[in-house]
Amino acid sequence: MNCEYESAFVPQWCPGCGNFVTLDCLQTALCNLNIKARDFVIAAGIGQAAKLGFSLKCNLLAGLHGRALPLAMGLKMANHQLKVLAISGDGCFYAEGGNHLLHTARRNLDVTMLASDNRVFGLTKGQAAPTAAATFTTKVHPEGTGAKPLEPTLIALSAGATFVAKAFTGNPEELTSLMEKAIQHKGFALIDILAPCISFNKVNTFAWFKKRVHSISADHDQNNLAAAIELAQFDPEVTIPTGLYYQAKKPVYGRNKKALQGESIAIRTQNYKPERVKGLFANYQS
Amino acid sequence: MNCEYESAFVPQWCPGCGNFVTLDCLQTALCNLNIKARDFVIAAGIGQAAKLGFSLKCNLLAGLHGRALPLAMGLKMANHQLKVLAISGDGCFYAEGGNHLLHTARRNLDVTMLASDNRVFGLTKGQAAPTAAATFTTKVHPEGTGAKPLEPTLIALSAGATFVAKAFTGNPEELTSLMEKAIQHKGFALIDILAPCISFNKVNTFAWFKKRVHSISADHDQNNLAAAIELAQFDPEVTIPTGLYYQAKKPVYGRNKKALQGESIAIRTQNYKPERVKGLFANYQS
Amino acid sequence: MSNSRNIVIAGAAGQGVDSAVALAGKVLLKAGFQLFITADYQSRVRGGHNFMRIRFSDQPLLAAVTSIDYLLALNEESLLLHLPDLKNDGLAFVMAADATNLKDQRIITLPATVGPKAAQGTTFTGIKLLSLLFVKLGLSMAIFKQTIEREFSQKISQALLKTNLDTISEIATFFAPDFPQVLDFAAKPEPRRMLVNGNESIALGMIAAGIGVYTAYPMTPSTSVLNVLAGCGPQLGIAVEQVEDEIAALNAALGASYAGARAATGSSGAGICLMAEAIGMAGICEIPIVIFDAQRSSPATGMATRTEQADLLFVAHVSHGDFPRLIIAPANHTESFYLSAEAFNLADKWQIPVFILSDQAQASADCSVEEFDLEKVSIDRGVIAAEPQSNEMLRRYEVTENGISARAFPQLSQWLISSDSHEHNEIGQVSDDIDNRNRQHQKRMRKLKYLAASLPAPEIIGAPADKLIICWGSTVGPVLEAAEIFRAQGNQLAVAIFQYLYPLNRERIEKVLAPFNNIYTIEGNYSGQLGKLLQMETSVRITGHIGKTDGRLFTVEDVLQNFSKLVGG
Amino acid sequence: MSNSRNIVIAGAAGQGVDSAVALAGKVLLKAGFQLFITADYQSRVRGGHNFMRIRFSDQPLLAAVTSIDYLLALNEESLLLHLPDLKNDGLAFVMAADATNLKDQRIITLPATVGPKAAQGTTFTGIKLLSLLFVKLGLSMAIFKQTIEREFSQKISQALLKTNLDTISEIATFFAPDFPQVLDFAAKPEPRRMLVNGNESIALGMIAAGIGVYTAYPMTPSTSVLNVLAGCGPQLGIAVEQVEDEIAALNAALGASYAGARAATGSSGAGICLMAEAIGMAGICEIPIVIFDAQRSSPATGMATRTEQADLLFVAHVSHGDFPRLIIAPANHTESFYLSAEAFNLADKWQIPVFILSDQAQASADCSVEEFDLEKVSIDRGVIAAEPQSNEMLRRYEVTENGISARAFPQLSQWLISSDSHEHNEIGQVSDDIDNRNRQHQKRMRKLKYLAASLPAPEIIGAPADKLIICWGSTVGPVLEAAEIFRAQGNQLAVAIFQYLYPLNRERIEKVLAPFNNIYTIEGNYSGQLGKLLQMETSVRITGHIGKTDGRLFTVEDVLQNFSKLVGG
Ligand SMILES: Cc1ncc(C[n+]2csc(CCOP(=O)(O)OP(=O)(O)O)c2C)c(N)n1
Ligand SMILES: Cc1ncc(C[n+]2csc(CCOP(=O)(O)OP(=O)(O)O)c2C)c(N)n1
Ligand code: SF4
Ligand code: SF4
Ligand SMILES: [Mg+2]
Ligand SMILES: [Mg+2]
Repeated sequence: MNCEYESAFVPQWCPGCGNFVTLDCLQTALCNLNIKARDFVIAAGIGQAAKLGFSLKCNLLAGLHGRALPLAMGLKMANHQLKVLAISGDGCFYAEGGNHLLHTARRNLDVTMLASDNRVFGLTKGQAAPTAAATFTTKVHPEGTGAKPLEPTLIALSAGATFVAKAFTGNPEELTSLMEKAIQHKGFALIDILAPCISFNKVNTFAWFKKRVHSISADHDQNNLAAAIELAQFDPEVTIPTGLYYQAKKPVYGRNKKALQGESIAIRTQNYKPERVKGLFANYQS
Repeated sequence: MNCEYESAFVPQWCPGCGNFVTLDCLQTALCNLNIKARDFVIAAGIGQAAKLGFSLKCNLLAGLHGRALPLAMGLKMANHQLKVLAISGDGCFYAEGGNHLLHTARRNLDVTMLASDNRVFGLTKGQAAPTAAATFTTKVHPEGTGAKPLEPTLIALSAGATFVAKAFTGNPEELTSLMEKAIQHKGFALIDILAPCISFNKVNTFAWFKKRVHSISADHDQNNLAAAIELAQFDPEVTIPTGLYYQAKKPVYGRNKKALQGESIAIRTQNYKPERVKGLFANYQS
Repeated sequence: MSNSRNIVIAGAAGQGVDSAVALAGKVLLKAGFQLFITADYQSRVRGGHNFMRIRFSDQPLLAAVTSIDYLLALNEESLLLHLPDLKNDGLAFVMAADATNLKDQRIITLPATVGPKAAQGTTFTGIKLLSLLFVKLGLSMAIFKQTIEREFSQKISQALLKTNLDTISEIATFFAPDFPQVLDFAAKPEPRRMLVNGNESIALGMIAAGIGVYTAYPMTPSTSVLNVLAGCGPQLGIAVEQVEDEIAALNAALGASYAGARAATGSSGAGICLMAEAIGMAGICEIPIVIFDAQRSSPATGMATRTEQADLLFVAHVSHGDFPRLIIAPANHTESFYLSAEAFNLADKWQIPVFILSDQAQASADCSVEEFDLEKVSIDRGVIAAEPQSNEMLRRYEVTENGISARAFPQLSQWLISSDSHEHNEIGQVSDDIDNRNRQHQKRMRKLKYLAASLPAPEIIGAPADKLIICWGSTVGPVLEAAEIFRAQGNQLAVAIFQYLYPLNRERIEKVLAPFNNIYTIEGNYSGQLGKLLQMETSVRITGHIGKTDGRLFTVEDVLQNFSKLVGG
Repeated sequence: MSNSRNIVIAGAAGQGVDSAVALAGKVLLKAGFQLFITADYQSRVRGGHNFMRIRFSDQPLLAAVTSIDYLLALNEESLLLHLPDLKNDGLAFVMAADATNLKDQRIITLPATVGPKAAQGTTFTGIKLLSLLFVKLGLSMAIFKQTIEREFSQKISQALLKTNLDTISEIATFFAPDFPQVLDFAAKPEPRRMLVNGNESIALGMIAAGIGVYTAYPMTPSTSVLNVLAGCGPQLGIAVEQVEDEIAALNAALGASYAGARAATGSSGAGICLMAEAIGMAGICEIPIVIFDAQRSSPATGMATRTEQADLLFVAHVSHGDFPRLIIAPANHTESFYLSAEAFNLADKWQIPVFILSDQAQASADCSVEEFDLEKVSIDRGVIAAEPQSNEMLRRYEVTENGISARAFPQLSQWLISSDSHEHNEIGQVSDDIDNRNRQHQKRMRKLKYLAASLPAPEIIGAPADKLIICWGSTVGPVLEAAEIFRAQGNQLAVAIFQYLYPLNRERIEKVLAPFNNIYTIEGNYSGQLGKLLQMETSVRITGHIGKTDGRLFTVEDVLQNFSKLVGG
């Protein structure tokens, strides 16, 4: 692939890490869609998955752990014409950043959220992610987490996301095609990407996922929210449907805001003059 | 009602505020269940609803805006024999505290969460709560919020709550009976209480809710999660089912933890001696 | 304090103290008086006890006073509570039924029967007592009526409006002939004069500066900035959002700033706490950002509707690690406008977080100010990178002598821009190389040094004197007025006003403070936070601190009392 | 530095530097040496360059040194990187293939052919080079083999274990006869001696103190405290939870403390930021809590696996408003144990948040210490209210002279207890009454005064001297050792060790620091944060600051170089 956003910076992941596939697929998707480097920004959190943006030659705002979505929110407020991708891991998006997922989804912010789901905190060496099974044991959870794993697709659907999908790095074609759709989607798009961590998750390995994933059957109605919510209620220890759960056309964030129509605020800012405040003075005069 | 937890402190709510009903119902429920004042703690957030605990003579930990559930978590870790009620408003629980709802629910912490849902921030004078309609206008949202309202019951069910109900202060009998059930339930119990704010929500008034609420039909299977999730997908502008959506017996938080069996840590702490560490030294010796 | 009068209107929450005061303020402004209006609210919507002070004069006012010239008590409790502060030659206005047990010549009671039939209820008490007062002051009833018509015609029924107007007429007729009391100062009408509270000044300053994005989560007493910006956002092209929490608020604002908008967020102490981590991100990412902190009573939830100046040491050191930041504290409502506008220039120039530190006392005080002069406001976005030939990674963190590296904005330029919350190299790639780290860290810290050196010295008023009083923010107004009185009483006392609280320009400060042997701080906090900062950063030593932590603003009398104690009087 | 040797083991991430070092540490401990082992990691799991230093001696060690006696390079890059630090009489051990281009007498190469057939691959490089080293040092191969058997028999196959053991034997036989080099110090075996890192000491101290609840969100370099407590929690009755974020972590810990457990949380700077608001809640609610901050490179994400001492000013002022808190910084691993235990007593006594300030350098350094003496640890829960006759609201915030009010725990007592994050009255009801506020605020702040007065003065070592060096935390070890050398070279220089960083006991500090004309700080930060605090809170003036911000710990040589500069040498 010879895209303008190819970077010299070699990813520092373990050889075999699922994130390599995600990176490849994303490059392919962006190339296929012919998206110019200057037209998109990656908002990243902190974690192994969040490092992806460093290996692309692109606009990157690599923020704090858990906060990729609020960054995306601000990017779109300042410039609603930017394509924005929020990229991080399951710890970042679903543990530290869980609140932002709920609220960014229900606002239907026009952002593509790529969540690397390895059911573990990779960067910090192997604690349970919210997607980990109740029986998953770690140094912190010698007795298992005891908690019901969070199913990101179900939460996102319940909160109001208008594009919800699950993918597996073992099926890069599907992942790439979902990425293309998600990036083209107008509204909040989540792809929860099963991307095994070979170093710290010895349970949910590539083979483990391979055995359990299956593409959604063709008769699933992708435009039916109730059906999608039903689909998302699977047992994550047994069988995991991949593909597009749901897509809908709904007003995106900012549609009701006059300030967010036409030219972006970032552009308009260049012409803002102090005099714009003048008209308000009358409100305070007698 | 002449209960031992009656307090001298008069609530400072506006006359007619829905919270008065909630307070009454809670006193009745606690009395009916014959729960001793020393055996329960209220963990409160900040907001009008959160002030409820000040009008009971009881153990009260009145914490920060958004943080009632983590306080409850700590209370149950230190003393898993306490009854814990987390009480606050929809801004507190679902905006500032949204992340804790997801995670406390999926841990199935044994706590009764009473959320006063007036679709508005009462204490701070009328901003939209996450439950407000997309068309709700306020000083902050002159063009409406534009966001899909968050449905707390759907989120809680999706996250793993094992008792989920909705009530309306216009039906105090139902509310009281739900409170009794919720308090007796072992596990995470949410009652989302429609408690109109007469001062700052001129849209979702008592009459407005009255017209839209209806008790769940008798043939709803309260032990069926999928059915409950279906039920929770109503249009909150049109029709709002009240009653018990779902109840299930699932292992509560701490069931897998040896430290949280038998006597509480709070009691055992009184006998902890420095010598308890001695046995670990060998791990570090040669 | 001579050329002013102080009206107090008091009652329960829900009785309409605030609307009576709003009305009175508008009337007095229109009549040509200068105003300083302050509120004392409890954190509840109904009941309890609230009161407001309306001080008016022919001169600009910057402080409230305790002693009352005119008391309008909407119920008996209010009358009893405030009579002790009524001057000997003051007057109290009250409905007859609320003063049955009191014999006090200063009390003027209004029989329930005066006024039109439709106004016999208690809801008209405010209008009635105001009418009484204005008659007494010899003010034009025409202005009063015009104001009511303008303010209420959209909001209430024609019938109700008429009842209001009739009430005014009947009371005026009833009392007018033998009643007027002549003020010893004259109104000086100036139609462009504005009546604004501190938050409104700040919001207007932000708008003048070209703000494009404001994200916040409501918190008293910061919310009115959010309200003002949200109100004019659609028309002026400002995207305003109430986000899910304060963490999102600052992170979103940082995203917006990175993308090219002038962006800000605001809250009070508790909300600033939640922004702590992202403040450090602004520091290392060098993203310009303005953070408005309307301080209130602390710690934690504190007293929600009360004031304090106790966030200073926190914001001066918030977020782990060393990085440059700037703290500006406007000393009055006029400065609130200009300094808020300037905050964005400084943020853009130095690419740092800039705090505007205000408090509940300023936020809720309405003050008359001369119309802001837009000639005095300029917009300076700082150093912007020249366009490259083609897409290239910007050396966003180029190491320069003054620490400032050129910016560019995604999509608005060919540059590709990487900003990173890790330590990073010049093009924004994560790096933990030793030399790179030292270069980048030193580059950032050099900005702090140059920034400090660029800041003005505090203004000194009343020198020469042996003793100096240091103050900032809402405390400046009452201190200046008290000091003037104190000096007029034959005492020596100088005052230093600090607007730039961090970093401190060590050289300039040491120089202007050198002549004083005893330096005291007066701050609305317990520990004397600015004094502590001065001791930390300069050779200045603080002799003593006069604090106030009860949540109420300093009045001129409060300060005067303390002055007397200082000089051992 | 004479009585010690410094081994460096270096290689890529994933090559097993850490397991080789762990093994070596155990062997040397068993053999009877004192140890100080430090790591230099990149934030990645594979690749990059990592190295660790194992310093050993017959004396207790508290610092790392730069110069290398024995270099074990697992690849060529590592050899080249570290050769410059190898002493003239040092030795480098390397596989023959990794040193083909180098002519250096100090390099000892191991032919690939030596060792059993099964160990020809690269995975055995660590064992091989260690064998070589231990033969060279004349250490007992038996101890080496025993250690391997004990550590690995559960983890690897019998065949693999045998290969390891055979490798040792073959290398020993191959080299032994003409190889041994005699150390000029002797091992002193002491079976109860422990090898712990700083975090392990802290966790053990917490356990000794009777911790019942620990809630945290993982963050380097604090996570190993979470791991230790979680590991023994089931057995010792400690409820440990990895919660959803740091906000939940501290709030949950506060809930647990209110309910009667000794509770703590821990994180690094970014996580402490998120706790800021709840720290203020602990302040106003007067809930005892211990907060462990393992500092790392800053600001924001900084360099995730690197050290810094730059959180001090932040935690000293974190959360808006004035309230008492305590900051303790153990200066070595032994203190980490005792002071962590004591932190809980002080938290309970004063009912305040107590910070244990450590850093990545301490967290990841393994140090040999004498077994902790439990006679020196006591548990004191502070003032507990006497039982009432029946259920009654506790006067939880009774105003007392020293500011401390008695506690009780729900359900464990008949008392009903209300704790409130607002300003509150004595029974914990929200209140914004003026007098109540003043009483409660002053009561809290009196605790700070009495607490400060109760704290010990810093220890001064090396007086009399004209110059004094102030240090704390991980910097103390290298400073003390460097100062000793420096004095032995004929210079005068005293050192002050601070363990209690906030509040500062002004009187005692001024007294013990008075004899020194020039006071310098050495801290792992840019701005000299303890020095700044001292200037703020005392009359002490700091002459100069020696900082380090590159994320690497101070070695003895680093400090010595700076000393020479100070005396203008
Ligand atoms: C506020 C804060 N808390 C904790 C951390 C430490 N931290 C960095 S990444 C991470 C979790 C990584 O897990 P995940 O998001 O699943 O990413 P992965 O490495 O698995 O791709 C944590 C806890 C941090 N950087 N900031
Ligand atoms: C960290 C923080 N942010 C904001 C606030 C201000 N605040 C107090 S209550 C409240 C919202 C109240 O709404 P809700 O929770 O719905 O309660 P209600 O008053 O409607 O019962 C807000 C925003 C605060 N106290 N702390
Ligand atoms: S630790 Fe896991 S997530 Fe991180 S790079 Fe290695 S395989 Fe990938
Ligand atoms: S403002 Fe609304 S929520 Fe608050 S007390 Fe009044 S009615 Fe109740
Ligand atoms: Mg992960
Ligand atoms: Mg509400």
